[in-house]
Amino acid sequence: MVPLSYYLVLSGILFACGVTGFLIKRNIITVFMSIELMLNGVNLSFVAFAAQWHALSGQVFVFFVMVVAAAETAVGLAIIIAVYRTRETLNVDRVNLLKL
Amino acid sequence: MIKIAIALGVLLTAVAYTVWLERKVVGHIQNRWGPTRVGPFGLLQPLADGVKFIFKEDLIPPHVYKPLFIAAPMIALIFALTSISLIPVGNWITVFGIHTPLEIVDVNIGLLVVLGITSLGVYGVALAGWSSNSKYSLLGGLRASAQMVSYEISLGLSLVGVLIMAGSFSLRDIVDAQGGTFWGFIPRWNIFHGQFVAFFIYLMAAYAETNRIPFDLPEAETELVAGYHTEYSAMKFAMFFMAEYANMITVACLATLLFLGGWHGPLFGPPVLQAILPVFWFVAKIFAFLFLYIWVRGTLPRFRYDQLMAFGWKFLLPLAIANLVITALVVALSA
Amino acid sequence: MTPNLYLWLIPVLPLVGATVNGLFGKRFSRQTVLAIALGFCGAAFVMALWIAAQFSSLALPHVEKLASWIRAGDFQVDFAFYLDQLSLVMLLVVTGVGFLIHIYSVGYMWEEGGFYRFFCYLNLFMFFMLTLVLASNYLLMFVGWEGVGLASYLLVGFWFTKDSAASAGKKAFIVNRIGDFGFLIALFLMIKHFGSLNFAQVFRIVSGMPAETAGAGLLTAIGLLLMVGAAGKSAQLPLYVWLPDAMEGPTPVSALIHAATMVTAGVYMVARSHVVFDRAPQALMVVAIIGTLTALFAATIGVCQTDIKKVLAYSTISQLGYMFIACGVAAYSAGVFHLMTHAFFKGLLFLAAGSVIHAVGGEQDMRRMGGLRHYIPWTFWTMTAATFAIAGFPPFAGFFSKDAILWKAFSSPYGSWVYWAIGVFTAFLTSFYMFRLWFLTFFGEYRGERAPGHGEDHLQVVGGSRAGAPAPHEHGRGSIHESPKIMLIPLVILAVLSVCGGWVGADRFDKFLSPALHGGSTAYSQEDVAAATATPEPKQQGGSESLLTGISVLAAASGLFLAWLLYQRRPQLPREIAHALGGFYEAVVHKYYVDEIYAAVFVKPLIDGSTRILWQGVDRDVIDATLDNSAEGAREVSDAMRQMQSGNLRSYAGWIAAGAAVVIAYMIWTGTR
Amino acid sequence: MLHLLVFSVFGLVCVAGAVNLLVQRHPINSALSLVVVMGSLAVEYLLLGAEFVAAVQVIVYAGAIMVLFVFVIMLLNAGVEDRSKGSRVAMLFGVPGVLIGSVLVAWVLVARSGTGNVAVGALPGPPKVIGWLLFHDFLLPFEVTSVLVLIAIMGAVVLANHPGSAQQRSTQPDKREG
Repeated sequence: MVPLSYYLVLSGILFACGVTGFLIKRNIITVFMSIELMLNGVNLSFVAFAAQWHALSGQVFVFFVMVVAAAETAVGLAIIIAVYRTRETLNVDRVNLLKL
Repeated sequence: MIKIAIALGVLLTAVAYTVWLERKVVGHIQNRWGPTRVGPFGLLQPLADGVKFIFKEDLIPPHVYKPLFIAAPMIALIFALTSISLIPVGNWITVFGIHTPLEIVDVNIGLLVVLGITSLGVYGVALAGWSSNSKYSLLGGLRASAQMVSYEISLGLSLVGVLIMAGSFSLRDIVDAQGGTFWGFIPRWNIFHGQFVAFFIYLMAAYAETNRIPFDLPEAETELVAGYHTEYSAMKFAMFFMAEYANMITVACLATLLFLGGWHGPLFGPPVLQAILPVFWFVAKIFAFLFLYIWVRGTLPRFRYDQLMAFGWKFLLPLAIANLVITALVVALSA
Repeated sequence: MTPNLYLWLIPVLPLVGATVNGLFGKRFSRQTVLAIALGFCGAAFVMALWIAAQFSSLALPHVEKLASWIRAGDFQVDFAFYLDQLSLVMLLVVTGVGFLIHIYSVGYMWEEGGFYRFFCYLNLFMFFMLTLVLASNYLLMFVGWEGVGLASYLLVGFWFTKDSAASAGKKAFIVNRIGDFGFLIALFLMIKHFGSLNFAQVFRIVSGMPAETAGAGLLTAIGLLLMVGAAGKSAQLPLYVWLPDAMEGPTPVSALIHAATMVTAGVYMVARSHVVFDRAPQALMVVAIIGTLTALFAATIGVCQTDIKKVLAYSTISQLGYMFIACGVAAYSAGVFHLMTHAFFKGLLFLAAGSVIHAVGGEQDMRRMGGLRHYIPWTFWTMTAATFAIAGFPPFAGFFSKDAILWKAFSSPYGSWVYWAIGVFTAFLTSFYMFRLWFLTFFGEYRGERAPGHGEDHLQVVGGSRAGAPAPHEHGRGSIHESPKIMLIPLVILAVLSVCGGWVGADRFDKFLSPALHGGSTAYSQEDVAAATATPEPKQQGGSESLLTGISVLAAASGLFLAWLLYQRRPQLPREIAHALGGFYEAVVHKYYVDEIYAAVFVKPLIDGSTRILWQGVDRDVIDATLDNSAEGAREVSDAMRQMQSGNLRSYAGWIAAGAAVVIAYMIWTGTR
Repeated sequence: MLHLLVFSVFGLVCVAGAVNLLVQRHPINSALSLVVVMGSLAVEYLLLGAEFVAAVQVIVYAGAIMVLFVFVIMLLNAGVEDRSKGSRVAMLFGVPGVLIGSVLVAWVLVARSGTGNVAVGALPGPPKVIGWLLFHDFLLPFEVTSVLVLIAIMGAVVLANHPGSAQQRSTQPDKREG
């Protein structure tokens, strides 16, 4: 019997790592990955709460989050490729002009 | 734990002898004998290969991303082997007083887990391709992973038809659903039970998944030397080789479970015999499937990469979806 | 039904003259301008005479309503004209003297530029003065009051090219406005408490009030405020400074405005609202005090003035002081009588002075004149008549009216011997400076450059600042010459009036005015009637009155003798006296530095205050500052925000994270609260 | 007890993976560490009884999305991330800030929600029920997400289309217009 709060703490930590990664990392892809990490953190808390209140809808939400994440990844990576092609670099700091 | 050991042992020998089988069959197809020197009918050939692989010099080229280079084959092998654990070989048997189902783990979403693991298999290939730091291997790795990812979808969809019929993810339930016969003599296997198209799609996707002949592009000798495992030597190459064949066997098992009715078959003879017969039937079907594998390998030419991708996305996927819709319709109407 | 006298026609005639001259004057030749101006003014004079002729048959007071002007709830003001004895006298004085001055100024202004403009202003002035006099309510009177102020501004500043003239005009107008301010507040009080401004209603309410009771405070206030207005208009002590400077205007202007009509408006107003003043003894006392002080003060300054017109200006102030003494002691009829006689001889004095200046080619400084009696005999004789009249020698008009005032000052229940004593001393001073002027101008030898024979230029014994620049238009024609006939005729007429004007006699004049001043509505309180009866008593004490008269004549004679002694017999004496008096003399010469004091006390702080406080302080620092700062603030804020759009992805990420953190914190905070 | 043990083990694995994602300099390593995190999360879901979610997590996240990431990393072959000097301010405020923040959050969570604890396999129902729920209660979101995915696919295709054509357009714009 694991108290719910442990799950929440874990998801909190994941989320925190995601945020710090999002802030610190220079490589766009890594930034992107930390976003995925954040989403996973959220998923965990979803499922945890769903489990606690025995409500299946929590899980369904996880699916939707996944779908969105997938869509986002697809588009994001496409953009990254486009950025790389024109900028020859993935370093976030150099990609600062509005016109790609 | 014993079961795991037994299963592992069986699998490895099976892998070895599939290799042997494949070389014999291809040889015969190409009108030559295949391995005959080592042991009667070359039966010991796999053993010889194994020894060869072990003693060969395991050279690691420079500028290679060392950690991943070593890890890649392991990942591939691990995932290939773990998927076997979920496959129920036979029905309940009582051996030495232990009443256990003939499978290592019974999970009510077995099929999904298997799918998950096969999808993880891609990493092995991709990382291998990338870490060996050469153009050929990189391209091979990319192609292989792209191929595997895209065919995974059609594989998944083809299975859904079966799931709808069976109503559950658990492999055992699916097999049980295939018990009994139609009008006395046609067994109620899914292949006949309205899922023939699905079987066909599954076949194609399976070949692609394991990078076998028609979809053999990643290791195509002519273009990419050995594809992603060009840089690998000895033991690591052996691992990849074994992983590949293990995947083949897993896919074969799945096929039998889902489409060929698992261990269902006519049962006759004394109870001891009846206990063993399901296992026999199961092995026989796998053997048939593998034979089909090898047979196809021997005959069909290789796809060009764009043909391969086009076939995968433009033909196989829509077919799978159509099949899915039809089966859903049928099930909904009949229920 | 009282016959319709078309009273409104009297003021309207000069108005029509003024507009015609004003609008089309430039195109008319001088003759036509002249004809229009004189014609309309004369018509008004004839109308006045026609009304005077049938006056006895009228039921007084005769009110004619022309049109309604303001109708706000129960407060009504309309264009209505009020005729009674007092306004008739004023009417005759204004139109008569005005008409004579019109004729005179034809000669005087003949060579001047802006001929039509001058006459247009004169007619305009007549219109406003007549409106003031004939108004039946305070508001219409106030219209006239302001109009007259405006006309005086225009006329004083007639030679607006001359800087001193323009500033004198401004000064006159502003000081009058200060007086009008007091007058206005009085009107407001009346509206608030009496609900109306019509003379009839106001006087009925006031007389209805029990005397010396609750109303006292109010009536005193109104009285004092009216006094302020009168002081402003009639140049009494605090607000007299504008009159001497108003001499910048052409002499006929001074004659008309500063001798005969405008300045008397104050006296007329006080006389008209005698009902209010009767109920406010304190106000009356204040009026009397101001009157005496002004008389004395102006007389002392007049003594040492060297500019002929300045002397006359101060003498006007002093005489007005006399009239206010009369009003102050509730002897309104005496005041009005003196007003009439004063109009005659002071108008004559100014016109004569004008012809003297005209003769000597614009020279106004007495020290440059002398011995002119041979050159301009007519002016000399008319001026002599006026001088004797103002000094108060028996046969002349001045004696009767001044003596009446002095007697009333002594005998009236409100008066006291102090007024009388100062009055007599002022009379002595008046006769002294008048004869000083007389001797300096007409006797001794000629001291100006203009004279054919006498080239040398004596530095006159008496110091004193040169008053005003010489008239801008030299009169050419070298020698001193008598004024043309057109100027002399009015002088002669006025001389005759100032001689026999007095014969009317104070008592008969008093009886003539009494219905207007004392009779009026029957509701006059008992006390008021008593005051009326008090005046005829002097008959019994005939003796003391003749004694006082004797004393005043003696004062006049001693004034003459002293002037003769100082300026005729031993001309060097004045210089010695001047040295003896030293500082005091300097102060008097410089008009007690009153102008400088006013400037320092009022004008300078006002200007500095407005610049430093209003302009720099409020306008720049407050208003502009707020605008600029807000703009500055907006720019800074936007600048700060601009940093955020740096294009650096990681900074965006940082902002997003910060935002998310805040939201989470808020959620937690609300959650856990 | 087993449940708690398994939870803590895989929790630690998760955290280690996440931290590794931050620490690693080469994206490929961080990608793999992310796969590890997802795997351990899948196990966590199993602990919570949500097998179907775990399976989907493995298949979708680990199997598909991360493959995409690895794929792109391999494709672009971007070099090792150059380590910036790490401004002192960031270190000074960042690290302690994050620590304090997480401690605070953890404390709040632990203190506040000591309500329920979760049993193994608590979630009822085989995937069938989830399927039923998905298509009944959440039909609209399901359809919307499907459209979303469609758009995403199209977007991805357009964005990543043949570099040649994109190249031409951008390099010789004037010729084309001229």
